Amino acid sequence: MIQVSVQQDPIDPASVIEQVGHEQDGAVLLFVGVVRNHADGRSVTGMRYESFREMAVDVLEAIAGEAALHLGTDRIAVVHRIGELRIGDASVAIAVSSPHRGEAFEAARYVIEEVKKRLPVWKKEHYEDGSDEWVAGAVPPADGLLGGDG
Amino acid sequence: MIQVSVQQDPIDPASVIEQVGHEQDGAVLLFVGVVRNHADGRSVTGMRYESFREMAVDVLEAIAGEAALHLGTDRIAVVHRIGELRIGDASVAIAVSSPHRGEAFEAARYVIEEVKKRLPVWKKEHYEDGSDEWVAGAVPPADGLLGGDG
Amino acid sequence: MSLPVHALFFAAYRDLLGASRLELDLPDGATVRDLVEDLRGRGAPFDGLPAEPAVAVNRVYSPLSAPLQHGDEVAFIPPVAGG
Amino acid sequence: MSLPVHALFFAAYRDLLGASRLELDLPDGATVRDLVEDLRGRGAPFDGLPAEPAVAVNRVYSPLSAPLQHGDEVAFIPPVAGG
Repeated sequence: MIQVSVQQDPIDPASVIEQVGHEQDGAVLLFVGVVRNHADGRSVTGMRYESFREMAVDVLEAIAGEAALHLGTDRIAVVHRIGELRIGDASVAIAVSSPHRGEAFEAARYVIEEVKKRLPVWKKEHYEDGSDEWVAGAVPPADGLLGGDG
Repeated sequence: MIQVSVQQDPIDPASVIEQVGHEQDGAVLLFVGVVRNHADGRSVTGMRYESFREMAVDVLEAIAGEAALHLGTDRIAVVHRIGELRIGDASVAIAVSSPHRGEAFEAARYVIEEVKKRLPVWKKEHYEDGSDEWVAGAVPPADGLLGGDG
Repeated sequence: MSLPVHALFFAAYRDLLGASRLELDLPDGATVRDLVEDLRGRGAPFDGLPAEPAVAVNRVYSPLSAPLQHGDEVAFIPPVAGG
Repeated sequence: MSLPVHALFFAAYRDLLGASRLELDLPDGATVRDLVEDLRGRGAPFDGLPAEPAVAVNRVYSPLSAPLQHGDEVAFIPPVAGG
């Protein structure tokens, strides 16, 4: 029941929830990352997300699989958007369904933290003055796909 | 920007998110509690939620206010449903919007934990054999409205 | 008797008593605990209420030692199970 | 030269080199580190690549010490910024 996607299409949070929703579960958690209109004090007008798409899909599956293994819930959906995003657009959505709320919180948190550490995705911020810049990111660990100690 | 509701109407998670969504924020978190089809090994066919409604609204506002104060985000919406619920129905939805994901996770978690400790809401489980029973709950602290050390 | 108060009962307590609201008169200076003891002293089914229930006075959780005022609304709060 | 590999460049690295893909031939037994040094030894703009970049071999993050195989795909991964 792990579903991941790296897509150009806009993210519909409701449909990401639907991917994990099930009547046997008691808690559903949804995390949505949204493009902000400022960064480090500069006004941002938009953002371009790029990915190494085939690898990003593998890494998302690995991350979700780790969350499932460690935290006892296998109902996880992760969608990351790529392409040109506007302020307020969802860049990532993570949905987790679990019998217990603690697991749902931990699984969603694990997924977003690992995404930021090792998903091969980059973003270029567009600023009000017309310039743009690749966002300084995180150096992924060389054993990234196998995960750290989570 | 704190919005709370104790309502008979079904909960629409997307509209709860909309109550907090804003382009200045980078993280949106939604927690949904769902009626499960089993409890303590017994098959549950439905659930009746009751509240001391006027007080429940006050308590929800207090809880959300505490989360806002402690965690630095004031974009919080909480909806609790009352009445007859079916399996799979959402009983509670909590949405938090925050510039930082850590705060969003912590605020949503705080709200659901406090809801379970002190919101004047009760539920009666309906079982497959036609019987029903009030769910054993938590004794709220006598200073509940002011919160513990959260 | 010169201290009228309203007692509210919810969920399991309401089912126990068969009533969601009672009007009571208590002596001046009575506390929440005096109200609880007054009720429990009436025998069945009132003695089924706990000796130290959670209560909210005017919609705020309060200790049993809280003194009551004229017209206070005292809600008996069974263990809560929201969420 | 008997070890053909594909090098992929993304985001800032692609902008630096003006290329998203290069085909290279390395000596037998070459490691990822040898590939990095081969590139950096070509001068500008290749010497703008870090000496110890994160790399993925065949889509799996790998240490610089990893030996390369015929036809491997080596992706240079700039610091990531997803989410």
